[in-house]
Amino acid sequence: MLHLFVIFLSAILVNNFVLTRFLGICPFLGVSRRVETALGMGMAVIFVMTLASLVTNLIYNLVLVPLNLLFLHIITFILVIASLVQLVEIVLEKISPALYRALGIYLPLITTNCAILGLALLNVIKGHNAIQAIFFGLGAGIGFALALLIMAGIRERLELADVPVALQGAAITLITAGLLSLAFMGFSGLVKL
Amino acid sequence: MVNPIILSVSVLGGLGLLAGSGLAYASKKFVSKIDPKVEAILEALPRANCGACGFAGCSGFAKALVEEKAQANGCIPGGEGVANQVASILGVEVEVREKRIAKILCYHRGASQTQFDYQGLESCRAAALLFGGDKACLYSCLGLGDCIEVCPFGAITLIKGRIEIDEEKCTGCGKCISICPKEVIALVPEEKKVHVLCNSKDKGAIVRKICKEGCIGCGICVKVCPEGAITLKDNLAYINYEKCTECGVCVEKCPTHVIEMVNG
Amino acid sequence: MRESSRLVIVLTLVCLIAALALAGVDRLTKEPRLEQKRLAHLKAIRAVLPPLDNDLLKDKKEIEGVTFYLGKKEGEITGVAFSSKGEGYSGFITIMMGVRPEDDSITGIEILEHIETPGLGANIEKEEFKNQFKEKSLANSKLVEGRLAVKRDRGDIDALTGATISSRGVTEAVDEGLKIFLKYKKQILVE
Amino acid sequence: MSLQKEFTKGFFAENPIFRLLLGMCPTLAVTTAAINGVAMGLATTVVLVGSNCTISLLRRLIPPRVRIPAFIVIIASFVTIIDMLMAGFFYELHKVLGLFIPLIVVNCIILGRAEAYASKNPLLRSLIDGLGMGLGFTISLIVLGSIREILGSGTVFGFALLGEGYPLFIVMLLPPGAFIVLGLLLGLMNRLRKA
Amino acid sequence: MNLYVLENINHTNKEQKMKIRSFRGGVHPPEEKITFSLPIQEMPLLKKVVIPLSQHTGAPAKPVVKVGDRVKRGQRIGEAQGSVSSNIHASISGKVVDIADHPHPLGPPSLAITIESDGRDEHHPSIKHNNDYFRLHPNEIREIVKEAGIVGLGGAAFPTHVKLSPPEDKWIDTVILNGCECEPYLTCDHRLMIEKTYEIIQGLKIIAKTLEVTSCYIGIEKNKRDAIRAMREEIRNEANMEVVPLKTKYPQGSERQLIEAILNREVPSGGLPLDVGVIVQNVGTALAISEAVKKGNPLIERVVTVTGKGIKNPANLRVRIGTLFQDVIDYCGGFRGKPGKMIMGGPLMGFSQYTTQVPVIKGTTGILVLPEEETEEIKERSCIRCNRCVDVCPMDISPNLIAKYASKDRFDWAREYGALDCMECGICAYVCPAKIPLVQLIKYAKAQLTRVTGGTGDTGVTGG
Amino acid sequence: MPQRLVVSVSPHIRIKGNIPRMMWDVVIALVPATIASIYFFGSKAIYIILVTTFSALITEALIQKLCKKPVTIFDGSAVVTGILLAFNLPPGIPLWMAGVGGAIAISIGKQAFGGLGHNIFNPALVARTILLISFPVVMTTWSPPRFISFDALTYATPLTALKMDNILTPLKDLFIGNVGGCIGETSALALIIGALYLLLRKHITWHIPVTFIATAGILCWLFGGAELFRGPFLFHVLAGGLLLGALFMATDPVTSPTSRSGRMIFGMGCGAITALIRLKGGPPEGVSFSILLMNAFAPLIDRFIRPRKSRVK
Ligand SMILES: Cc1cc2nc3c(=O)[nH]c(=O)nc-3n(C[C@H](O)[C@H](O)[C@H](O)COP(=O)(O)O)c2cc1C
Ligand SMILES: Cc1cc2nc3c(=O)[nH]c(=O)nc-3n(C[C@H](O)[C@H](O)[C@H](O)COP(=O)(O)O)c2cc1C
Ligand SMILES: Cc1cc2nc3c(=O)[nH]c(=O)nc-3n(C[C@H](O)[C@H](O)[C@H](O)COP(=O)(O)O)c2cc1C
Ligand SMILES: Cc1cc2nc3c(=O)[nH]c(=O)nc-3n(C[C@H](O)[C@H](O)[C@H](O)CO)c2cc1C
Ligand code: SF4
Ligand code: SF4
Ligand code: SF4
Ligand code: SF4
Ligand code: FES
Repeated sequence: MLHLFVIFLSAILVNNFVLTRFLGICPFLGVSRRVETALGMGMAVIFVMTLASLVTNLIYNLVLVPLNLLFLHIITFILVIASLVQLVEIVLEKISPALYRALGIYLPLITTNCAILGLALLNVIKGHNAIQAIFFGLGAGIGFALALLIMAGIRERLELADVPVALQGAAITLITAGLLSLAFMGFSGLVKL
Repeated sequence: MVNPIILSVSVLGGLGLLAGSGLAYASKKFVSKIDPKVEAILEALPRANCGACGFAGCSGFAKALVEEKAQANGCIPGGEGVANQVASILGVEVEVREKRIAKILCYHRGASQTQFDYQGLESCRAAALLFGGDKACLYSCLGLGDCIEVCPFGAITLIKGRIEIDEEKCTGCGKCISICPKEVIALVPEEKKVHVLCNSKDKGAIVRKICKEGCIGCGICVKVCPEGAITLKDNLAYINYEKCTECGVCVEKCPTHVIEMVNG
Repeated sequence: MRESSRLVIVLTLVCLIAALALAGVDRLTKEPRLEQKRLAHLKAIRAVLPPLDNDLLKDKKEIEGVTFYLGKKEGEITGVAFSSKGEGYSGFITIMMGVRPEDDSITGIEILEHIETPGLGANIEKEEFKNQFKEKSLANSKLVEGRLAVKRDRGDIDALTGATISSRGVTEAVDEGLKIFLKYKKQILVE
Repeated sequence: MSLQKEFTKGFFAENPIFRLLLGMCPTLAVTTAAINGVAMGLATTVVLVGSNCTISLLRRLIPPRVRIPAFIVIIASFVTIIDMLMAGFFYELHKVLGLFIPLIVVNCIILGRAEAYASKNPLLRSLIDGLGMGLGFTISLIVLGSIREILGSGTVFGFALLGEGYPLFIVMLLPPGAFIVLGLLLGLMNRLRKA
Repeated sequence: MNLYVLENINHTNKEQKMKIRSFRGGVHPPEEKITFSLPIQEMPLLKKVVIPLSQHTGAPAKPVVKVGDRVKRGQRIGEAQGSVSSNIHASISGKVVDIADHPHPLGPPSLAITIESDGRDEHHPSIKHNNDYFRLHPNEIREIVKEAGIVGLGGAAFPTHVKLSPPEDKWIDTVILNGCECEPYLTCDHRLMIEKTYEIIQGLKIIAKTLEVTSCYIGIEKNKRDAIRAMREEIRNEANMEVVPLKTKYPQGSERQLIEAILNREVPSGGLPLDVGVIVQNVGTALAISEAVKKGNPLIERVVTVTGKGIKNPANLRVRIGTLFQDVIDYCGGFRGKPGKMIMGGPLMGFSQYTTQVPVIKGTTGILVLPEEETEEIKERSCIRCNRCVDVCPMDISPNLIAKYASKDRFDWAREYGALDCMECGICAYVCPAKIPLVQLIKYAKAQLTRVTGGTGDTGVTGG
Repeated sequence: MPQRLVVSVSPHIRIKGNIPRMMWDVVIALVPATIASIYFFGSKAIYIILVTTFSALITEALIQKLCKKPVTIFDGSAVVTGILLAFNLPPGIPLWMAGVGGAIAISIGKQAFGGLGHNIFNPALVARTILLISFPVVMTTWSPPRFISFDALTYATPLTALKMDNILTPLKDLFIGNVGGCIGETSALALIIGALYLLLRKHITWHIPVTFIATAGILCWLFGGAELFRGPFLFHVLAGGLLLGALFMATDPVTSPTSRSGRMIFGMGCGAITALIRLKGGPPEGVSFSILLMNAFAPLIDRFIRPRKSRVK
């Protein structure tokens, strides 16, 4: 149990996907302009990451490993993730149109993003079992959402700031991300993996 | 152990089969729902779903484009090519007509005396809320440059305290006109050279008191214009650009030299 | 319907071709990849053992999940290499260590895996740091409560400045390793 | 556009990192040293060229609706191949770049170029486009990697540049340094472009 | 000044026993009430008055006289147009010499009627005492108030007859007389409450009768001890009236804050006092109503506090509407030193003027002249988010953010943060250490917002 | 026209205070701690303070010139940043490093975001943290204060002593400041005197300091001991940079939330993270990191906790 908690906490704070592992930087930069969007995207990411972490882990351990087809893992993961996201989209639209409107629109963004494929691959590298994969995915998703939300809050404020012209836009966003990641370094050594 | 080649081929083939049929099914099911315009734009977009446009994926961006909430050049990976394609799909066809440019109809952009010391925001729109601005002439340019900020083409500049519009850079988009609180900017045909550079609808006597360069509504230009192109309304002369032949008589005769001949 | 079936066929075909290509490349590179992995591992083992002339891949023993590699010179066991773990700053530090059976002293250590901070804890990879463990044994070291310890904890291992925790981690791994070795020494050494 | 321009556009005008802000993850993650930048850049270039060519060849055969899945499969195959080759022949580098080799699959540059360019252009142009973009990417990685390596480790491509005793800015090797240096570089590029 | 402070101290003990009520936010700027002990003086008759046709909230009045006409004091010269508007009356007898644009204290020059005095000051025959006034039907009172051109004298000049005619579906249960006079410098209401106590209470009774309400409050800041005493004395036999001493704090006199302090009711955002069953009237307005109903006098004069360090002899003056500021200032001995700013109203909400040729209008509570040294432009700096403006804002909005969004032309965001709720009381800008012109930015945002809803231009905000 | 008058929008009177005055007040409030630092660490403390301050001022002037903005180095804010940065540096730091710190604080921490009032993170702490992870050895090597009979070259701060060696420093020394640590953080007494002045001048409110210190102290008391409720409460309050951070750095108005309740959340967050890092984390001290982290949250706190009437979609 403790180990699961460590995996979870580590993925949020210590080894935050965006800020220390550099995964999913593109959507992090792209979708952090408004807090509302960041919130929607964050929720969608948490959901899909948890699900994808589990599913890819199962496929890896129950299909690829027994069949000795490890070299197909990249291609399988990406296809599985893409189909999964599509499936979630369709199912969500059917069972909860409200939720679909709130989160569904962010789903396509998630398909091709480092964070989610990275998650699947890290599960392999770390040799997680299915339960660990769930906690890892959940933690990674929450960590991503957290970083996204903080960044969106800051960027809304930065719109009012007199940022030097040359630094406006992506440049100041990256510098801010740097300082954010600096602050997150305070969590280094908090839990050990 | 089965031959790994056969195995991998069958696994991946199976996956492809599955995904393909799933997509085929989905495309049948959902095809009618999408706005054809969105669909067309989506076709043009890279569909990398990278989020660089700030929207939720390519389809979000496409929707926003159709709803005119986004700019055609918003897709970063797509670059210029995609931007052009998108623009043509959206059908923002530019009407071809004679080019018009913006002109500030105030000779010295505030030749009028000022009547008080204004303290506050450096913004024409804010300053105009206080007695209409610090100029004695109620129709004068205030010179605080809201138009400079709003011009997307950087065509307006402040030169020696006077607002100037660069005719080369101005595209006639009209943004400055809608922002100017004093309504002192107008669009004029680019090739026309003669303009009345005053906006004052005050009576001549008042204008004489407060501004050395204002139109006093004396009507001399109306009389001398051989084409009958000038009319007087609200104590101010107006040129009918269709009739004006740029002969320059009015420019010569105007007692306050408020009619200007560009490059002349 | 034609359209739909075309979708399916094309995608299946693409997948098939991809699978073929991948399987081919996999087969081609399988050997080199395994070889590399082995080599990397062997390099570390060689580094911690005294010069040897036997085939390490053959002379190894697995006892309770730990693999012991026996380094031999002219048939004589001159060193035993195995890996051990200690807790560092950000996570576990895995080391490969070699022990001389004669006096149970260390012939060398290598850092296999760690996620310590670059420039700080990561300096445990530096030779100066690793070399200080050579010739150390539980018998000839200053033990604190029966364990190897860094100077700060009144032991005699020099810690890296600013990275006491990582140094403690390596020290812990070495200490554990020495104890494991002693525990299984008999089993390891019997042929 | 001339072929030559097609080739060089990725270097500056449409540089994937500094202008298009694509593929940020590997850019930030692997550039602790210049050599990593070279390796990552070249690996990406190979995938880019390979997938661009394949897709350009197949562009008439693939129906629009399965374009994306088909492209992904193609790209993923190339990436897997590169991954296996590197593991087999450049073990050390492969270990350093680690996770980020497989992640080339989702690097937006690749799918972006495939969709925006290769699926609409003939083979030669697609090849040149891929090569140019890939090299632009590589150059940027090398620049970033060199800066971080010099300041953080005092070396470039492993050669000691600054003398012993020169203080090293370890932050440069850490995540904050990556973000900040890239941000400042972007600012510099913006300024240069204006000037 | 000293005397005044002493009086304050003497009463502190008794004060503690009274429950002092107030509202959240607000500040207590230096009071500077240098004219508090000066009795109201009558301004002598002048040669000329200029009476603007727009002196009130709502549509300007329509002139009903022509140039050359002879008019008598109290004669109607402008007729209300539309439902929210007010009649205008001649304030002296004489000849109409001009009907033209004239400088106006609140904006660009606007239409005004200039009357030259004939020196006789004859009143118009329509002005008649009504000894039976207590038998009047509410509707008759409303008609009289409307006819007399009475508007709120607290500053906003909202036509009073409109306020006295609440819509059928609104239930009014309380009238509050506003005797706060919270602005620094101003003392006209203070003097009125002492000198015209009886008439003010008469006016209050008339209002109460008109609206058929039973509970009346008179809110007075506790720094006006003598006024509280006088009012208490006057109403000692009235069961349904109460004098409520209030904390001396700006903007205690603003009606929302007054209602919150006295009744603990909150007027909803965008709502009116009548939404919570209350009508607030200034004490001067009550006096004017009493004058109109009892004596038939239309609103042709008001009390103006002429004050500030830039005035030779500060005074509380009863002034005819239309008197030029120049004449008032001359009567008070002219400027002392070089004037920097001349303000109509108090220093926190008043309007600075550029010319002494503007006339006193119905909403002129004071003429404040600040010497040059008090009007030096202060350097503006960046907002450091110290939050003082938010802490003092009685409307609980975020002036700093509204101002920031306004300065970036993001007006819809300015609205989100409450721009339209701002009553422009000015204390946010007063306390701001960065000297940001918060009120100007907010006013600007409001102006742009109303323009935007009018359908012009975009708001400069993009989606995404 | 007889007179030329000034016309502006109301209000026509303003309070006397202004931003430079506020900043210089903070400088005054830092004087007791400065004196304490010189008393305990000698002239080295003066040099460090001077170097960081001048480097901050010069950087500010240079960047403002470069960006063609008005140069505002006399508004005191860069001086505050400089002094507070110096307070966060160990006495043994090489002066060039302190200078680099000052430059980083102003360039990356402040001017990159647009200068005074626009920065998201506390500039002094940005610099201190970058220095900390860049030069960890130097930044965690402590020389002892002058009045301690201790002959070792390196000396632990109370917190490292507790964390690494399990030694509890006497409270009296902590309160007076006769302990190792950054030059400005050691004397609780001097810091409290300065903070009282700021409170009196209404430049700070009690909300952040009280919630910050209380949360950190209580959590350390709860979990900092061998068993629950056995942690050394006062020790944790007085040790390390908690007082300096809570009184002077978390209260920086620019980087903290604006509403009162927002500030209390901010303070509690800082306190909780500080305690977490102190008790469980890697770095021995968590105040800088906790303030930086909460700085990042400040915009969100402000967005969701607003004065009543401002509502955001
Ligand atoms: C961001 C950061 C990273 C750190 N990384 C390590 C590390 O990898 N290994 C380590 O032993 N200490 C690391 N530390 C330092 C520890 O927090 C602690 O201060 C140090 O181990 C104490 O050792 P000392 O007594 O030798 O200075 C790090 C500190 C920070 C702030
Ligand atoms: C459009 C409008 C309609 C109003 N209608 C009424 C009304 O029906 N009854 C009323 O008592 N007050 C009414 N008021 C007046 C306000 O309650 C208030 O007295 C006036 O705006 C001046 O308030 P102030 O001096 O506090 O600014 C109205 C005001 C406005 C702007
Ligand atoms: C900030 C502010 C301060 C005000 N101060 C006073 C005041 O001191 N006395 C007063 O009678 N009205 C004051 N008012 C006007 C009142 O809100 C309200 O409009 C008035 O009392 C209504 O009465 P009236 O219509 O008779 O003028 C103030 C309004 C505002 C917005
Ligand atoms: C109460 C108060 C505390 C301050 N604390 C800091 C601080 O911790 N760090 C800093 O760089 N500046 C501080 N400043 C100065 C100023 O706010 C700072 O330079 C801005 O963050 C720069 O925009 C403080 C100012 C005040 C009024
Ligand atoms: S916006 Fe109008 S008034 Fe202002 S400077 Fe431009 S032209 Fe003049
Ligand atoms: S805003 Fe448009 S019309 Fe005005 S000057 Fe600029 S380009 Fe011309
Ligand atoms: S925002 Fe408006 S209501 Fe609030 S204090 Fe400022 S002026 Fe007054
Ligand atoms: S009072 Fe001034 S400096 Fe303070 S928050 Fe408000 S606007 Fe900003
Ligand atoms: S490279 Fe785009 S999300 Fe990682």
